[in-house]
Amino acid sequence: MTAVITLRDVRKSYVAGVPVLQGVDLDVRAGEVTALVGANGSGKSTLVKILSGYHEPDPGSEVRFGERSMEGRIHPGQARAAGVRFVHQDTRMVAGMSVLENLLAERLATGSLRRLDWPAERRRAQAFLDEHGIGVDVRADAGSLSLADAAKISIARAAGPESDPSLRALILDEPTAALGREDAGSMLGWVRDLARGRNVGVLLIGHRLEEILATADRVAVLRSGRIVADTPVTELDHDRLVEQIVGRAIESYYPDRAEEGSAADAAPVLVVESLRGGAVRDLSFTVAAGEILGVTGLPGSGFEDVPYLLMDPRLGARGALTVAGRPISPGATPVRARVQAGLALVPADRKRRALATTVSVRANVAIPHLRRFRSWGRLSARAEQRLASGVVRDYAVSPANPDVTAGNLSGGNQQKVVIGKWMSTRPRVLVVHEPTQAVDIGAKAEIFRLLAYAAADGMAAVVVSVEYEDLAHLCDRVLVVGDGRVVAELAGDELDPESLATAAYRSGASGLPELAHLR
Amino acid sequence: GAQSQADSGSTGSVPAEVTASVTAHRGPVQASYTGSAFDVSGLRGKRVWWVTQYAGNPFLASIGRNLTEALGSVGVEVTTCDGKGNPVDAGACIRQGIAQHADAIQVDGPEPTTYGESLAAAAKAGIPVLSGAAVDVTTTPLFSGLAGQTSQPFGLTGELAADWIVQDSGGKADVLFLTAPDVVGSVSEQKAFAARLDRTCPDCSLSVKGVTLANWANDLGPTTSSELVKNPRITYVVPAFDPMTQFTDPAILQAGRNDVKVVTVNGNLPFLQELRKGSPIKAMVGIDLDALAYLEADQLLRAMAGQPTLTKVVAPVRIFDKTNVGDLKLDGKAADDGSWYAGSGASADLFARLWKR
Amino acid sequence: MDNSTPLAWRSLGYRYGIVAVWVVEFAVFALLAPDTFPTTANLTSLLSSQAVLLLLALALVPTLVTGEIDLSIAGTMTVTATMTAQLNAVQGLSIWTAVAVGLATAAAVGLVNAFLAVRIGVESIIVTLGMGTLLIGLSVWISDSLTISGVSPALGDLLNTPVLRVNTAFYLAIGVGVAMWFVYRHTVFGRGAVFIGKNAEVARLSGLPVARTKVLSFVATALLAGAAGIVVVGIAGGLQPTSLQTLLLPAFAAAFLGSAIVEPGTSNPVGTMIAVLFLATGISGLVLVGLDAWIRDVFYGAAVVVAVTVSRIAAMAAPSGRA
Amino acid sequence: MDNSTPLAWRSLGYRYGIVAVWVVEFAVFALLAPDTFPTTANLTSLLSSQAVLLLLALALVPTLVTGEIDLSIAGTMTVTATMTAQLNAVQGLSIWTAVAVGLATAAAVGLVNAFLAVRIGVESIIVTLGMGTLLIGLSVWISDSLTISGVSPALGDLLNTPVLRVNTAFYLAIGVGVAMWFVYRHTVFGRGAVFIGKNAEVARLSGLPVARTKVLSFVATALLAGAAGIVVVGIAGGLQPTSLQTLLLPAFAAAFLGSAIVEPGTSNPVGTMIAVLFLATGISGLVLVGLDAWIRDVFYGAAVVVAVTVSRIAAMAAPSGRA
Ligand SMILES: Nc1ncnc2c1ncn2[C@@H]1O[C@H](COP(=O)(O)OP(=O)(O)OP(=O)(O)O)[C@@H](O)[C@H]1O
Ligand SMILES: Nc1ncnc2c1ncn2[C@@H]1O[C@H](COP(=O)(O)OP(=O)(O)OP(=O)(O)O)[C@@H](O)[C@H]1O
Ligand SMILES: [Mg+2]
Ligand SMILES: [Mg+2]
Repeated sequence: MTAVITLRDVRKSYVAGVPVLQGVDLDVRAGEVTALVGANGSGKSTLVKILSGYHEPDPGSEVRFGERSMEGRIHPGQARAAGVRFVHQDTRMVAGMSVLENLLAERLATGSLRRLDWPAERRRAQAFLDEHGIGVDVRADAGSLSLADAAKISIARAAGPESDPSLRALILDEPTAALGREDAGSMLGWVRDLARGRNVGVLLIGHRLEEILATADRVAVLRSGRIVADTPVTELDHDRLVEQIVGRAIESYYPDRAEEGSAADAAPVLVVESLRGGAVRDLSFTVAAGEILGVTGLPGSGFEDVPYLLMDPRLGARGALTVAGRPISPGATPVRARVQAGLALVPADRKRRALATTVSVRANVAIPHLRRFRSWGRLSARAEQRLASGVVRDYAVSPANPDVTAGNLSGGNQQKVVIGKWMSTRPRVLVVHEPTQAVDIGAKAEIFRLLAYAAADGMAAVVVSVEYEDLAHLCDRVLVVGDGRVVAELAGDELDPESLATAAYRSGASGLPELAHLR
Repeated sequence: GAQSQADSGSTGSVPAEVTASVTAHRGPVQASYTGSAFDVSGLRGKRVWWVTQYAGNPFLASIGRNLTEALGSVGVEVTTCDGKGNPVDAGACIRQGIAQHADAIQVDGPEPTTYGESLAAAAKAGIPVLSGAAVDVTTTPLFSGLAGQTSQPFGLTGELAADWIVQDSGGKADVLFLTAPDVVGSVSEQKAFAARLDRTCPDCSLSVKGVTLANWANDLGPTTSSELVKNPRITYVVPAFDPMTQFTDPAILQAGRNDVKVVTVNGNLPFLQELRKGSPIKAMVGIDLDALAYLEADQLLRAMAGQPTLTKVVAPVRIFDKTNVGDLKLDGKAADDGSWYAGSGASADLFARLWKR
Repeated sequence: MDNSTPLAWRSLGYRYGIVAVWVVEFAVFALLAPDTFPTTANLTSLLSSQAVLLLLALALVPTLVTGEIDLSIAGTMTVTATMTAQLNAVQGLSIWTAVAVGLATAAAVGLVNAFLAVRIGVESIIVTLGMGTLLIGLSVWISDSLTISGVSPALGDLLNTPVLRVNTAFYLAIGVGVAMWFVYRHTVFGRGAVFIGKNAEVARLSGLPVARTKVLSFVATALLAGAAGIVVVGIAGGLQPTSLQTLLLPAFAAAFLGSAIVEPGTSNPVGTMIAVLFLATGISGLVLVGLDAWIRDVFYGAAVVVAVTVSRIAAMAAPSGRA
Repeated sequence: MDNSTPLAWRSLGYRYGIVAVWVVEFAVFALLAPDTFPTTANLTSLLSSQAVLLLLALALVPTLVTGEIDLSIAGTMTVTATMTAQLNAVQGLSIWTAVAVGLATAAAVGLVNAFLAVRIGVESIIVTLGMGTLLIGLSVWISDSLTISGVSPALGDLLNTPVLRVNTAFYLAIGVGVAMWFVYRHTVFGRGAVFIGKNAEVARLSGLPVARTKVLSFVATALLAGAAGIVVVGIAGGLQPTSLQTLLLPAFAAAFLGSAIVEPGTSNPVGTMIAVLFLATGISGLVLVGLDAWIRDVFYGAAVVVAVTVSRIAAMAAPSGRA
């Protein structure tokens, strides 16, 4: 099989003396799916951004698209001309522009003065989305899309229409991070067929190993800047792959929780009564101290709105909330009062809602703590430094320097910072939305362990996620939301991934996910 | 204020005094001065701080050049400081002058009231401050703290503009006068214009519009054309200062009015050139900037020599129109040496005789 | 929110609401000054006087669209005008050569701005602020601190010729605006520029030529500002270099007001042209009603504040509104 | 990345490089005008005349820090100055009452700006641009289009009293700047404000009082601009209301230049004060060297462009620089 992309001794260091890539050799062959896995910060996205011409590789690196070999910084045009297309890690569609224009982005790249025949483009684009079963109006504001739809559209956009013969290679950096298992499954299945059917070389990056194992033909493992293994999927199983990635075996990903019973009859710290807003029609539940409650459902069922309805008064939710005994009016009480009451939210949309990317990790971590000081009291830089270093250490953020600009961290490390930031406030109730998205297998286990630890310490947690596997293992109870209401509550022995999946699907009227309304 | 159109039907008449005044002021100026001779030998090497309201203003710039020349002739050196159009920088300039122990400070443009406090400081330091080209000194008493003042005769220029129009129109003109309400001189000019018109021309009508300095570029055009539309009988437009014509003249064309005559004041070179070319500018009341500068110099020297200053002296003015603009030598040099008024170098000679070296 | 209704049709209200306000404004003045305001004479002369501000406000659009800002337009306008006037009236070059040199100067300024803002990465609002002041200084130097007059009438004749009683300069400005509307609404380059303005990062990852587009935009802005300067020289036949700085704020007022309408949230040519004429209508009306000069500033300021606020409130109320 | 050394020690170069440039500037003028420029008299008078610009430039910091911008400062300054002067000199109120009313007016302006920009959500650059013009108009109305004179000397005496040959107004301005430095560097409010300026949404979801902070910032900006206005009245003794507009751009030049130093990328008080004095030094020097006026504009503009560009290049070279 011919290699559509050939990498030889590719090196990159953003800062002199701190190599990120230390000589990567990799082939992406036509007609097969090559997976690239590795711990957070191992350099996957960096590699992608070198291929897309966003970053320049260090001299001596060799990159070939088919036969053509690239010199120095790759011009985006060259990549496009060579038929190499990208889906970058957490790049949303651009809000304020129509989906249509977001779809046309690649075309806009030509920058010519050619006329755009809007009505025609619209028809073509609409047909294209329908072709991929994405139920979105192309004239809708892209800012109104759910992360899931956005992800699907960006993959479809990169692949282009069936008719497009120029496509040679497709590079996907954690394309399914925001998708539910089933959406992810179907999307990756489609990617796989695409590789075979159109003889395209696919480079797939991700942290969900079962997806990788199900989709890829070969799995290359990136560790400390080198490819340490490049194995046909047939010779791999989950545990061996994990070992290759983290360099050691992880005996269990999930902490063994204390007896559920004990938590359940503890006093409730979070009481939600008939919460209404967004796609949520009527939701009531309580979470006891030390309890971990899971909330899941199908995209559009409203479950992914729950975290924000709990925290953000702007969404004007109705109903009643009580956090650690303090009554909170969902649509009115300011965020700061909720934080003071002990409520903390880790949003899924990192760049927009969770992390200020232009400032240091330290500043990000310090923010929720500022309120601890008398509002005009002098800040103690030392205390702040101690706090930040603590988080960086406990969550194994790399590089382990609180003064790094947050935006320079890898996706997963950014996620760790966000979780650490909130955990360090020792909240009474922690609401997390997709806590382990983009987080590598080792860190994932670590985050779960810390959640469990905090719970054992009396914190109540609400984990909103589509990761049935994780929910089943981590939570005491899981609520399955359908059409804005609780349709099932599973706990104890009946709580396992399969029954969660079935419950979720029974709830969804049709298999076709609708739009999530609040993003 | 506008006045009644009561007997607008009757044909106007031109009072003799008007004709006389116009003819008198069309002719060349006689360089004359009431000040007595005095000794300036002791002033050689003294330093004068010249604070200009805004260095970008060609009118003031010309005064600056002439002042430097005038004082240079007796060995007094001039330092220029730009007030950048605001009282803060002007104040800073005066302070710097005081700090540098200047022997006198000349402030051209700003009204004395807008730097009253600095005057106190100067007084403490014993440095005389003189005002120029700000308020009409023929009607305004010397502001307390000032050692002297000079200016162009704002009132007179207004009256002469009125006279020319009355005569040109045979005592029957509808006039639009454009002022800059935030430049007090333009208001004095307009008041005098109105009064004169009132007295000499019962059949004339006057409407006044003000456009603040900062809005000239944006509003003078629309304001002019709108007024012309509002009152189509207007055939004379009088911008208080000739730089305004840069914006009014195009507007007059755009209003499709080539019957409108522009009469304005100052006599900056480019607008006299316009006048000669026969643009909408039909008459110009010119101010002898060379003389004005020498008057300032004279006051400064007197102040520095401990002589009493003359507080009502103003620059000579002259009416230019097609009858006499042809005789002028329209170039930069002539613009600065008074050739158009009392003759090239007239002021220099006049004061050379008064300043005993 | 309802995604099934298209961008273009939703929200007509707040996209074109200002036009309604404009009509009201017009009606009010027509009532207050019935036999002067709503006359052809008044309106045609009104339009004829707007060419310069139209061009200057339109000049802001290309940079604003790409998320940059150019505060040096007044300076660029001044230096172009001064160059042209000086070369023709004083140095005696043919007016067309002078115009060409003037525009070349403008383009050069645009390139310098672009180099500093795009290549070096200095914030454009800062670098262009400095550049503006610098250019005024240079203009005064070029003109030798004198007012320039005696520019060849050929230019004036070209720009002042009335067509349907409105001068050609106005049609020129409108023509430019319409061309820009087409570019920014219907061409690849234009939509690309808007895309870059919304999110340069994603645009760059999508392979859009961000740097190139921004450079072109700075040059376009400078050229349009230069064109405005040349229209000034042509219409006035002369120039006092320091007299044009005060056009900076009115131009921004119009451009900002324009960015709140037609395509709210994005600076756009049609909105900008409407804004210029809306404000000019007010000025002219106030003169005819015969109010004090100070009311003009109050109107100008209030118009911007109110119009933008209203369109904002409407936008929030509209189905697509997002906090 | 050299993670061991804290950011603070790295990058001293581009954070305080301007100070070096300042020293050079000083040396040059000391050479060109040895017996006038480097004299106590000159320097003290230089400082004494900077109070207004210092306050006006510092006024910009609070809004710039929170990611907003206030173009109405010149208007606020004017309306406050006019109010105070008119009430005291014309209406005969005691000067201190007049000052109080003036500042109250400023605060009110700030609240209106905040309401429109924060609650309604109009872009602050637009709403304040309009507000500025509106306020100038109002000021002219208040002053009845006349130049106000005869303000009680009590105010002037207070502000002009020399201490170590520099007037109290200067110390006042510096005092304000230092207080602001403490607030933005060492208090919760200040740090919160800075974070809000970097990413308001994250700040909001982290429980920072975003709206309240921004409102306070707008009011602070307005009050400082008002204070500048009162200093003008005090040190001038009279006022011509339309004459203060030309201070808008210099104030922004200083504030922007300041945001490129000391704490690059964030508007900050210390940098702003340094910038004001740096620029003032140049102007003063040029006057003494006796060069043409236009050179001042060129210097002013070039200083901003060069200083910011240099500090930007240095920032990129510095280890913490980002792609
Ligand atoms: N712009 C940048 N400047 C400096 N360092 C950077 C920059 N971008 C990434 N890095 C560093 O390079 C290393 C690799 O980052 P990269 O994003 O490639 O990791 P990754 O493999 O994609 O991790 P993840 O799985 O979490 O996305 C990280 O240590 C990160 O901190
Ligand atoms: N940026 C866009 N994204 C999606 N659809 C668009 C876009 N621009 C135009 N369209 C669609 O294409 C059609 C033709 O575009 P066009 O701009 O001519 O419409 P329009 O009504 O003229 O819009 P406008 O009045 O704002 O110029 C419109 O009906 C609109 O729905
Ligand atoms: Mg990554
Ligand atoms: Mg259209």
